[in-house]
Amino acid sequence: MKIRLSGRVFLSWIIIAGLAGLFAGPVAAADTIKLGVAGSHSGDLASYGLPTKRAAELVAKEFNAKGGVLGKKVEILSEDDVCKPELATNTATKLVSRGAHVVLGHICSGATKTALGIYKDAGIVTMSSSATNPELTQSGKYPNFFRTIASDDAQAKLDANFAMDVLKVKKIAILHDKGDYGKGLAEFARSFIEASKKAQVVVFEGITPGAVDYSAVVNKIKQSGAEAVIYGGYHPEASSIVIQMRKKKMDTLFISDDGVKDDTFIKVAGKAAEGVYASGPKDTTKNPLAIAAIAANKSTYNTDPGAFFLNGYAAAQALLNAIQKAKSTKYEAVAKALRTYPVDTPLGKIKFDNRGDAIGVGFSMYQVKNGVYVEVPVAKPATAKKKK
Amino acid sequence: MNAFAQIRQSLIIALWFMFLTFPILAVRVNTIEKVVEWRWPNMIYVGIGSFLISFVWRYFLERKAQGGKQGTHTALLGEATVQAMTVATPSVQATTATEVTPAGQAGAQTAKAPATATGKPFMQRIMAEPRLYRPVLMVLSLFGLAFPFLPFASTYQINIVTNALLYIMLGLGLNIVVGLAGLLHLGYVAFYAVGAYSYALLYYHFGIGFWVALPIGALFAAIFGIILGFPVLRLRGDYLAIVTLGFAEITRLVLENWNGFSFGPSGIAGIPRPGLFGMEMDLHQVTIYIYFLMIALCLFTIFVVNRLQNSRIGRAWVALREDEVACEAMGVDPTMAKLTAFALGSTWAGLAGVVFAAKTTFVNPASFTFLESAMILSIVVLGGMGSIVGVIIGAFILILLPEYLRAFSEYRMLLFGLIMVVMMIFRPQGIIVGIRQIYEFKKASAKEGNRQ
Amino acid sequence: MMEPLLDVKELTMDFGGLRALDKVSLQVLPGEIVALIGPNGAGKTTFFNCITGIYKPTGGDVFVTPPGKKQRRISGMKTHRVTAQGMARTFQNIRLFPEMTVLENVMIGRHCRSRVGVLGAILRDGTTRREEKDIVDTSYAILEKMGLAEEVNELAKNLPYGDQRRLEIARAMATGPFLLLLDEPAAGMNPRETDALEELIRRICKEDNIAVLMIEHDMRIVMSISSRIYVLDYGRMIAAGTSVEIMENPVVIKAYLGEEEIEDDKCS
Amino acid sequence: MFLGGLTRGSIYALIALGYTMVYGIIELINFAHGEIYMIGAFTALIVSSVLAFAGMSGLSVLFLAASVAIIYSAAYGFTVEKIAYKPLRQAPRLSPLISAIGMSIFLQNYVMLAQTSDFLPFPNLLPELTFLERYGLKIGSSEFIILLTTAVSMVLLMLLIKFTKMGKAMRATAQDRNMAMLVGVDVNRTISYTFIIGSVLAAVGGVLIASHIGRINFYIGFIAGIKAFTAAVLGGIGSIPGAVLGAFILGWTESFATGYVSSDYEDVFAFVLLVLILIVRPSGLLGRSTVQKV
Repeated sequence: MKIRLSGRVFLSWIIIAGLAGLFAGPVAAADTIKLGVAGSHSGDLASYGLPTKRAAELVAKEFNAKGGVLGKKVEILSEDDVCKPELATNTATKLVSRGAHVVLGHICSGATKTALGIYKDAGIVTMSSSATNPELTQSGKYPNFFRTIASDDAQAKLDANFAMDVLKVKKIAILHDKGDYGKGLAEFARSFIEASKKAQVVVFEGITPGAVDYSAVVNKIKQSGAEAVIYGGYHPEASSIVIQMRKKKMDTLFISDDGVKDDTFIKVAGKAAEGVYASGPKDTTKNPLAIAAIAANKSTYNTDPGAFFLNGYAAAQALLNAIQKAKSTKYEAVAKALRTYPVDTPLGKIKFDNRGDAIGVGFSMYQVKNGVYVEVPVAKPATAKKKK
Repeated sequence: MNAFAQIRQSLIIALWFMFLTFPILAVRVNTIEKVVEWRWPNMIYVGIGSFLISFVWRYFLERKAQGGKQGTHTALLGEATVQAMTVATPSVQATTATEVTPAGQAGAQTAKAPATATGKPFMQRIMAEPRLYRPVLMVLSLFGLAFPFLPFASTYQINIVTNALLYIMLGLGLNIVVGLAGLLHLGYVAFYAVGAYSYALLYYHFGIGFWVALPIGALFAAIFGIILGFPVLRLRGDYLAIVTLGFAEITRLVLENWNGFSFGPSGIAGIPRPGLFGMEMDLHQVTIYIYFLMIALCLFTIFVVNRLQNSRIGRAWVALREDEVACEAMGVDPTMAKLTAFALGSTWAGLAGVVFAAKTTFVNPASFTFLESAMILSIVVLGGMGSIVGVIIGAFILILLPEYLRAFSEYRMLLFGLIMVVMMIFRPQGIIVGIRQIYEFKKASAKEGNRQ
Repeated sequence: MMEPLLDVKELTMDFGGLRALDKVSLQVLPGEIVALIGPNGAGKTTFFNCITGIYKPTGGDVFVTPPGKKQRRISGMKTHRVTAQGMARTFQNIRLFPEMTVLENVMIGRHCRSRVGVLGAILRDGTTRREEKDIVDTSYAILEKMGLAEEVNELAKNLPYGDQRRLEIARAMATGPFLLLLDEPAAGMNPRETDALEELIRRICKEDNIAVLMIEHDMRIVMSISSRIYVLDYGRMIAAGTSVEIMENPVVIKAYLGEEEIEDDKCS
Repeated sequence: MFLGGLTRGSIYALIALGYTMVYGIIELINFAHGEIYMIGAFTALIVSSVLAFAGMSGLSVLFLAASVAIIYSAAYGFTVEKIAYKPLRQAPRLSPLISAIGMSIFLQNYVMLAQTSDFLPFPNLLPELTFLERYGLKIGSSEFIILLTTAVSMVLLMLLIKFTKMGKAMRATAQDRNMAMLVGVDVNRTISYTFIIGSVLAAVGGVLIASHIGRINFYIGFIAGIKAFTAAVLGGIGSIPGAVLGAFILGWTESFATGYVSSDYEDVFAFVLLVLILIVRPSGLLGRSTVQKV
């Protein structure tokens, strides 16, 4: 009995382990500065991840042209996590194993949270171009995390204040797409509004992406008599909601976020998009670096920059610059450098506060006018005439 | 059917598929830029592909038909598959052996029989020969033990292998429900989630550690399973499938929307990895530690499943799968049997869930979608329903291959879908056929066993 | 007179509007071999399904009296409970567990006579091993009696037809019944196999003193083996008595001559 | 909101019919059915855009797109049956189910990889009915058309099943396949027809809903499929009026629930309804409880 049992255990162990071993493959190694780039490079969120990857490659090229960093060439290690937490661990460990010195990524907050634990243990500075979840910097759980994009709460605050102070609305409906990004934003917006007491939240609802129709929700907004809708989420849902609202001859103002400040939204929603507000990263079209970066992207990849391109570009620059300044790839040194030395990026001159948020990176408000997003001043009342 | 007819038929099929795939594959419209992209090459690929495949398809269909007549399962396709995966062959031998070796429950009577039973694939007959597989096992075992310390075994390597081990556990768990008891369970991931969240929440609220959470998570999952099982298990097979699917979706949606409870889509972060007497370990060490932890858990799972399989209860499950009416008429309480299977399956999902939470240190609903269930199911289907080795191999193929062939990871789900269909049609019993217990009786024992 | 093992009182079964069984009464005494005959579609199998709890009868009562125990009402009881009471059946269209070995098929029969649960199965303690041993022995003994000892490790689906029929009986025997319900055991057998079967049934009845109630079309075996015969037609019990009485009964003759259809029993 | 429910309902009905018919005839949950609907929508999108870029417009586009979509959905339905289900007629229940799930996953990813994973805007092909203007906000023209089409196709289906030879063959096969075969019904052909008809209805649904919502992606089939199945079960799977009834009940439940309770749990309601029905009355509202044959 005893023998037989141990025999079986032994046996099975072997099979597992054996198979395990046979699958393992070799790892590359060379004396370069390894900049890991992790994010969704395939799957349904690839459009959010690839721009950052391209940006990183451009920056690397640029640095290498100038003789690299600390005299070493910059090497890009790019890994795909499809924005899935469970895959993000693999991606992260893979980067660590391949000896990445610093990591640019991840794209989605969920994946980032998963991966950060691993980078933290491995002592690797990580900088995201798009993970906006406040907890990442505010919880203090991740000292190794930096980002070149403002967090959701900042954006939510902007949206909320814009609605209350500029548009002077009293009744606000808040919608979100139940997603990490959208829902987080919506809840911050609600808490700000409720705290400020200047307006009341009459509807707070999550909508189901890809649902048969949103008329129920739209009706609800209508009945609630909300003057403005704040929507946290991405443009596909936003466009269909706006379309349905306009179809129903509702002139409720529509305020949304970065996920909606995307030209696709305007093209899809068409006429309905007119007058829609969306907050997005500060306008950098005047910034020569930005223009240069976009031009480089166009010439190299012959595509539009795409989401978070400039943030990615800035992040890559900041990281490599920090290594140069720190004269080392050691965790403490790099982190310190990031916090002390400002760096010129397409987003302007930025450095990082102790929590890891970039100082000087923020949002401004845009409105669709004749089929394009134009910046609207946040300070004085908006010129947009309220269709009342 | 003569060659000419064959070719004509294949040509027709090829044309049909070109017609079929034309709009989806050959045309792509960009409604934003208002441009149409024509991709004619695809059509050619489809044409040639379907032309060739149709031959293979027919060939195997005929094979199967003949096999059916003889009432014996032709292992040919299986062997082909196995050969194709270099790793599989030795291990196949390995555990078929474990399955042939009687679990010794029948005491003196039972002894290993030369697998002479007709209709057993040639391969498996070899496997029954200790001389043939023992040395291979030796090598493999040493390799497995040494694996994490080998030069090329980077943190990443170990990590993904651990991942595969996790899926082995899930596969074996689901195998109890689907493979043995024959209940199509499409909501398995729900119990996985229960396990993961129990650890996450227990830690978050009460700071409970991994080792305590492990059994608790399993227990919660089991309870959840029983609660779900009671009303549902009276339903017929296909309804059961859809209801479990429904339950899984409900679970996910609740996790997504009930912020107060589960922190919604932003999930719970910073879950500690399993500790070892409070020892400080760096990432690499922890990974190795988890690797061995998983190996241990897998062995435990294999051990338990194997015992159950060859027990009164295991037999009842199989009988239930084979013919529910007859099974009940033979005095087996189907509801009870189903419930046990369901509860046990859930328990393992729970265990795996806790490990998952500890391994990724983060849980959010995104990890528990229907596709996850589908993935686990296809592991079981590919490997062979009711066969432990099969599930192990299935997990390694389906989890590791996409990792290593990154280019092809895009096609992961496509492949899973395909596997389910193809396996069901050509080899429903999976790569490895679960072998039934074999008994041998010396006349003496028979006499003494005889009650007259 | 002695207590009947099986006592069916005015059993009635309706499917929607159709009345499949109409006030059917039947008794089986210890040591008896009783045959239930009747034209196709007369409701014989339905009768079996009703008394074994696969269908829930719409009316009437079914009582069993296990030897040495007192009478129990089993109408409406779940099938597996009925089997546990000591009434085992076979199926007209063979329903073995094809992917299981012959031995395992029989071992399933022992399920309701054994107790070990999940924990036992995992820990495999003394009791479990003893029980398993007992299950294996008993099952093997039964197979020997049935002359299937050679094929213990064969998959059920690979057995020749005749053996499959016998295996079904063996499986039923394994549940330790006092009454065996056989649904057309001789169907599709050649004369030689039929004789062997007849012999077998007699032995079961004598040696293990298990009473037998069987549905059968093969009049030869029915007439020679059964101590009493019931005749069912269109859901009604039209006659009952010894073989001689039945053969002379005009009603029965009419019922049989009255039907030409060769089509299968609808309830199979 | 009532109308919203009605619209949802009619869409679900169009898909649910496919499920119910297939189930009625071969007792199989055709998981891939939702995907057929999705493919219908995609084909319509592609055709209509191509035509639109070619400068065509108006009803002609609608009809061309719709008919092509219908043809293709039918073709896919037919092929799926031949590949994934026909070889498994005699196999144990589990096999065709698993194969069906496989098919569904396969088709989803096939479309995702071949086309795109993000939402595509779907042109509103349905004409604006001016005479509805005076009812103003009461009912939009797309809702109106959807309801109308659904009603018409229901009636047509009923007639087809009741009076045509094929309809009789279907009912016969659903009753008892072997008997049908004995009395000379070409079962394979009948089954193929069933799949084709189901797919056609799904395609119609696809075109309508797509131009109603105005955007589609590869995943719309899955949820819609499950909802439709829920509807079918709700009304009693195998029964055609049942499917329609169930669809409307589901539609109303959803839109009232999202309206009055909260849209946070929009999909949950459907699933809860499904689970409850299956537990309380597995045979559904109009379904006949079948006696299992032994």
